[in-house]
Amino acid sequence: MKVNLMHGAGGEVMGELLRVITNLRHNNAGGIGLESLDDGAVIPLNGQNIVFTTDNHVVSPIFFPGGDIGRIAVCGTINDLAMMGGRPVALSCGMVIPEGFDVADLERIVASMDAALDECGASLVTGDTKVLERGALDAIIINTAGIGVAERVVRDNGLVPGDAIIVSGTIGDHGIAIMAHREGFDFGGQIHSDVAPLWTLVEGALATGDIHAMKDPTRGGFANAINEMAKKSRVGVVIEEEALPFRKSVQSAAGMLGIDPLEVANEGKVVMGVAPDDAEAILAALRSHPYGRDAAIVGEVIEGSHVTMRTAIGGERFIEPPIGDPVPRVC
Amino acid sequence: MKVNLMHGAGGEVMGELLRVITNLRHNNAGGIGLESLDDGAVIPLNGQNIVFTTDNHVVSPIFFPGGDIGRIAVCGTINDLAMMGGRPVALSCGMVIPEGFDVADLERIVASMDAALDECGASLVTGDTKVLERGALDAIIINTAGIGVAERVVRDNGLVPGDAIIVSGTIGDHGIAIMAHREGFDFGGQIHSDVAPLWTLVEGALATGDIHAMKDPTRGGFANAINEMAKKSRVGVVIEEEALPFRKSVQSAAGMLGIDPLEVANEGKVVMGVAPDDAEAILAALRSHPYGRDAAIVGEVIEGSHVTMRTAIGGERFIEPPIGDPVPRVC
Amino acid sequence: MAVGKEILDTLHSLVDQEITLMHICGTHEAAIARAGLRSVLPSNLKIVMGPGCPVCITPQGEIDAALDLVEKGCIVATYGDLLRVPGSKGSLESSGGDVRVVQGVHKAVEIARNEPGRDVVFISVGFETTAPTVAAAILANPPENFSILSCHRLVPPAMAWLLEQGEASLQGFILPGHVCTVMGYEEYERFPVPQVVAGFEPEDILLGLVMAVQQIREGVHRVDNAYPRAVSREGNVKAKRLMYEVFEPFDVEWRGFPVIPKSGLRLKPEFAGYDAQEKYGIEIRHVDKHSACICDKVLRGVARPSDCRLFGKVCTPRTPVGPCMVSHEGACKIWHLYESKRA
Amino acid sequence: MAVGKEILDTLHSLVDQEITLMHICGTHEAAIARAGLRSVLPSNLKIVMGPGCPVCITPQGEIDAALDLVEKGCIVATYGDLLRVPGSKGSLESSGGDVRVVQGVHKAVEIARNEPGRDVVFISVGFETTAPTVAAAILANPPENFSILSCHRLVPPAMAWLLEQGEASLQGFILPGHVCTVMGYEEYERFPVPQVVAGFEPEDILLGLVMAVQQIREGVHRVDNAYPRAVSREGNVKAKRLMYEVFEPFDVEWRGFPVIPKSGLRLKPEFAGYDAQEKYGIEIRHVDKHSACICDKVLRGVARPSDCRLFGKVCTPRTPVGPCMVSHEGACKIWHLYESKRA
Amino acid sequence: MCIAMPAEVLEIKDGNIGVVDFGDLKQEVRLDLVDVSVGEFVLVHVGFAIQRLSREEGLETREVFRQVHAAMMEE
Amino acid sequence: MCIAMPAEVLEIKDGNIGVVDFGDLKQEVRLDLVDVSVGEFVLVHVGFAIQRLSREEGLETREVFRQVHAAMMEE
Ligand code: SF4
Ligand code: SF4
Ligand SMILES: [Mg+2]
Ligand SMILES: [Mg+2]
Ligand SMILES: [Mg+2]
Ligand SMILES: [Mg+2]
Ligand SMILES: [Mg+2]
Ligand SMILES: [Mg+2]
Ligand SMILES: [Mg+2]
Ligand SMILES: [Mg+2]
Ligand SMILES: [Mg+2]
Ligand SMILES: [Mg+2]
Repeated sequence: MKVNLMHGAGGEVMGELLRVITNLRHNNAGGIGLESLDDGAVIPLNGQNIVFTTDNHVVSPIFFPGGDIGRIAVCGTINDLAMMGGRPVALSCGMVIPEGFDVADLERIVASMDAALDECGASLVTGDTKVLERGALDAIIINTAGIGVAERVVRDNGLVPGDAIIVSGTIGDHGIAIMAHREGFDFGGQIHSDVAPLWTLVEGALATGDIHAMKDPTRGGFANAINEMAKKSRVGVVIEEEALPFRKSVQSAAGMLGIDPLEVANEGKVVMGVAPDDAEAILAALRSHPYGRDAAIVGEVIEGSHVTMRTAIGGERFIEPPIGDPVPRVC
Repeated sequence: MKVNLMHGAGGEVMGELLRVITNLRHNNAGGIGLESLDDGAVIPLNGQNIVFTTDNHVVSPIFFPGGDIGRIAVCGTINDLAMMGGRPVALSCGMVIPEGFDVADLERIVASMDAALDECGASLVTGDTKVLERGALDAIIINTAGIGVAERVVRDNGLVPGDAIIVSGTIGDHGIAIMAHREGFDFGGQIHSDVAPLWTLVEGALATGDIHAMKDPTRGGFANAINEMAKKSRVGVVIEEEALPFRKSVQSAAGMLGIDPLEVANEGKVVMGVAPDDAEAILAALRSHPYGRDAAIVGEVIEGSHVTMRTAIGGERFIEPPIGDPVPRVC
Repeated sequence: MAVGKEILDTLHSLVDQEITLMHICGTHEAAIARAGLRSVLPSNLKIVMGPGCPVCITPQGEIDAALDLVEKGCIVATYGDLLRVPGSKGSLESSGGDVRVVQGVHKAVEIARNEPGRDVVFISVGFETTAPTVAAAILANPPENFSILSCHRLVPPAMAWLLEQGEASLQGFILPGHVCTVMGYEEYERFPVPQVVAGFEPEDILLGLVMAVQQIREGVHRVDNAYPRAVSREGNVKAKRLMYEVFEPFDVEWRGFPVIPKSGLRLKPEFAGYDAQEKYGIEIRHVDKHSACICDKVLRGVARPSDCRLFGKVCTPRTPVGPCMVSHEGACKIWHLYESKRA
Repeated sequence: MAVGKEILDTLHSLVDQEITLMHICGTHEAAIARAGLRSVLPSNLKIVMGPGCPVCITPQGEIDAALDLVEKGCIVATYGDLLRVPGSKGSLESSGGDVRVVQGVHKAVEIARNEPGRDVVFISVGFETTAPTVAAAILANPPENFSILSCHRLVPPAMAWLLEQGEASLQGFILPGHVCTVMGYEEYERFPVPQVVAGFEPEDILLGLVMAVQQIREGVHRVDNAYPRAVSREGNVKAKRLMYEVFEPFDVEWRGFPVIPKSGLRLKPEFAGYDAQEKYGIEIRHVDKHSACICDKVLRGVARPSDCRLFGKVCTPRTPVGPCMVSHEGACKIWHLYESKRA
Repeated sequence: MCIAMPAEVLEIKDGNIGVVDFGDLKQEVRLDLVDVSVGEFVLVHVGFAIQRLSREEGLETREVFRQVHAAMMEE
Repeated sequence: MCIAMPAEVLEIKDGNIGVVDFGDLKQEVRLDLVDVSVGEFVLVHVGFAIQRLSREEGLETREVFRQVHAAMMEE
């Protein structure tokens, strides 16, 4: 069998590939390991919970409205640490650069990484760089790994019936911004990626109430994240269509592109399941943070399985994890 | 300015690129940071020295006599941790896979990673996978980052005049094996990469005597590693040509290819500077380990600067860090 | 949502018999699925999907022709919809060729203008809504390195064919709102069956259903317009004129159907220079479908996806066998996504 | 190392005057540098490098011709040595074309056989050591899609030219051991200057120096052979015969030199089908050198790299200005690597 | 088939290019198939305006539904 | 120029292909330019044997130096 693009797009298909890649006997260092496929691993060291995570970042274009690959590379890992309840401490950075890449662009990327680090008190402490010959690689790839420390570890599988589902802001901003750019729709700066480091946002929420589960709705979007959380927690989730926060411009663009904004990546959002009694307080905490102003309670955890949506018209339908990256459609 | 292949090949040229990439205010988490360009960073956490390092691995061919990219990806990071005195605890793995890659090959790679982990008691606990479309990427890229714990941190800049320079075995095996394969010289299985995880070897040496500095002679080979160690330590080094251990087959191949085996990568070797009184004991400890059987004392640290070689004929010359990847030559 | 609820209440109060309606528009199917409309309809009112998804009805031979063009080194410009539709040997996405997703035909022309050294072919699929946009582009004198592979289809001939078969027990049709935006609905008045032109908001569709049920209750048939803000009886006259200036109807096969007379659009001889088939000597071959796939029946409204024995087993959204499983609007795909779990 | 030390002692005991010898072989230079030989020689014995590196003496116009072939879409097969040599617009390595490093001409022929749809051109550089291997390959009927860009040079005409200039005060020559392996040394006997054929082990070179110094002390000139295990007076007769069966001498420019009569090798007319210049209409243009680069003087033995005002400043191994800084065996590069710090 | 979205015409350039607003999102569309003025609404499909909508109906879909439903019920 | 390495001929195939040993490293080389038998030594350049070496000299370079040096000194 050959790897195809669907294998990289999240969801069930990706799961098959992950089964191959995670088929290791040495997959856990005494805490939460690779087998959990959570946002990160946990390693108990000397009485502390060390959180450890990694992501490869490839994004086209590398500079886009609202951010660039450098900001994504830092935020992607900061956010995975935060999703586990981890305060980000240190990042590594592995760059693979195609021959011919502009050094001035590299300077911009690095400055952008530094700015993102500045927002959450983490440092990039170790790195590696490879240059590949023209033709072997199209665009820069940045891997970051991160180390954090968690007072209390939060999993993505801790949803409990009755929990309120909260998203920290508008959905689909990053994915639609990128998709539009990539497919030659020139929206200029009208749609901005939401890429942002979420640690201080999450820190505030953690201090406010009981968060049962968290996940960042990146690849595969909200649809994928909520399904993964529900499936791993062995519960059902009901989402209220009318409660979902969208930016109007993103909705317009999604309509034009024929793409469901629930299925595209967010890079500055968290989906959480929280104890119902704490939901309002946590919502207020999120909304008091610049990255959480549009936070909303969008659904509820129920017994059962599947994620369904109560539509505006009163209907009910499934929210499925997407298969493959979305493609613009006209019909 | 554009990035070119020389920027990725180590040495002075790479240094220029690194100045751009490491131009960060947030580059240190309270210990040893990016600014040191050592084999890894050190983060003091709760009274422990956490060692943290990363490497991108791109190798062509991905399967070669003596190993594969999976083994290299694990060993490369294990060894960087070991070079800092760190016991490897946990690894992350970021794979970037080109569309069309054979899943059976992936299985082989993963099994090989597992086997390397097995040799040193570390686990691969977190990962990420991206699939790039055909044409955007030629070959699989594997990034690993690693966390270790060091009782005593060893730097690459601790050489002291009088130190004995030890290499843990024959030089150039990996680089010559790869180079030959890549350039279409068919040596069959006559030359094997030395790729190996060195923690237990290093652990034994650390327990035996006073190691002032360590570095693994990977990219740029022994020539690069010893120059970096000397420069950072502000000392000179004299190498005895006749003491350098080479496999005869590697020497023959290097002769045929017109390539200096001192300038190509090793993936299972360590270069160390040790207190002269401990040199013999450490040498014995290394030689008692399967990966250290050909260890040798190859030189001495002196006051001054530059790395020179006392040649067999009694002459003296510089050993310089190579510029760019070596290329086979016929004249 | 008060209006929607009101219309829905009206609908429930009106349906007092088993009624099956067919829509012939992928966008209707997508809207119905997205709003979960079927879950709130009266239980004796069924909506089935006809041959209204241009991806579903594009025969494999036309995809193969597009792949032939890729192989000849052309830049193939296409709507994203076609990207993953399987031909005999893979899809445009997996072809490894220079395939560009475009928003519309004008963007394909732009590519041809910007890369004069390359041959650019636009895979021109779509019903009457889309064909006029291509006609406008052709009439604007695109560069010589531009051409189209015309795969257009017309709705009324397919409806006529369906009605002649008489297989499906349909009480009426929901007409495709955007096709009618362009074409008006005069030409549908010849069909002796209740029909309503509907838009694409859930409320639009509910209104359309109410109107159709009313005709059935009254025992009449006519074309009602539930989408008056966009559709008039005569449609967009200018668009129709441009379309017929450039294209002419011809007999063509639909995926799942036989050759239907005058149901396709091809370039008129005077535009042969823009005809990729002529230009590159591309032949469209008939390809027999997978023996067990009942897409044809699904598209004709005489079977549901779940009647297919491949459905959800051999044929899934990831390994689609028939076209109905490929398109986002394909009946089988939508059924799989939104309905299979309910079974 | 006892032998080496013994020979070295002999050398020290023999040199009692200022002596400068020239070698004309990049491999000699590399061996001298690698062994740090200059550091152990008597201080009044100097060895300078002449035009013996085929990379250094290949004019920029020939690199440009290779780049033209890349641009025409040919597979360009070359020794690694040429990869980074700058032409007027970049190097083969940075050309982005299909450039393959090969071990020898036979591997380039193999590529042509395996990829019959592609044109394969071998950039055929080298002295008399290398030219016979190419001749053998040509005589073995390579496929039609194979050809060579002949950039070969002959040593004796360059030596003759050097001696005619009389600029450098040289007491003798160390002759290139592997050129003489093929050619023998009979044709060098006409030069009225002490000469010794030497091999490439440090001891070989030391032996050669001893023999040259002996001739100088004796006030005689002849060709001595310090490399008898590989070199005979007549050389490899078969190799010579093949070489002249395929190639014929012609007048050609060397980098740093003017046109030297009969100093190049080109394919004879009967092999024109394998001549890339003929086949692709490639012209070799003369390119003026950087005004301040004194490579020509360095190669002629009248200046040292450190005499160049660009050396180590504008011109470094990373940003080479002249060819002597490009090749591994280029005098300026070797000087930079092994000697600059000593200054 | 045929996704189409209503948009308001903000500007007309070079005769057949319109700058339209889809709702916080401006885009250029082709006007080859319609005769339209600034301030009017159009229905846009594959980058072309395919029909003109009346301004009120473009702005207030909900109200339109109400009216059509009411009218129908009165019959 | 002209890196060349001595090697021992282990086998001869198809007339002009030799399998040679460079010292723990076997390789195929072309024999077009020399007449040579198994067991003899050759000097190899760019994949071609360019000359035959006597077996003793191929094996014992050091001894060769000694002899040449000694002979020279005797003169
Ligand atoms: S489920 Fe698949 S095979 Fe069956 S009718 Fe649908 S598309 Fe055809
Ligand atoms: S240093 Fe550079 S410029 Fe000067 S002679 Fe040497 S190659 Fe030419
Ligand atoms: Mg995550
Ligand atoms: Mg991660
Ligand atoms: Mg992430
Ligand atoms: Mg590294
Ligand atoms: Mg979590
Ligand atoms: Mg290292
Ligand atoms: Mg590292
Ligand atoms: Mg490493
Ligand atoms: Mg990830
Ligand atoms: Mg160290």
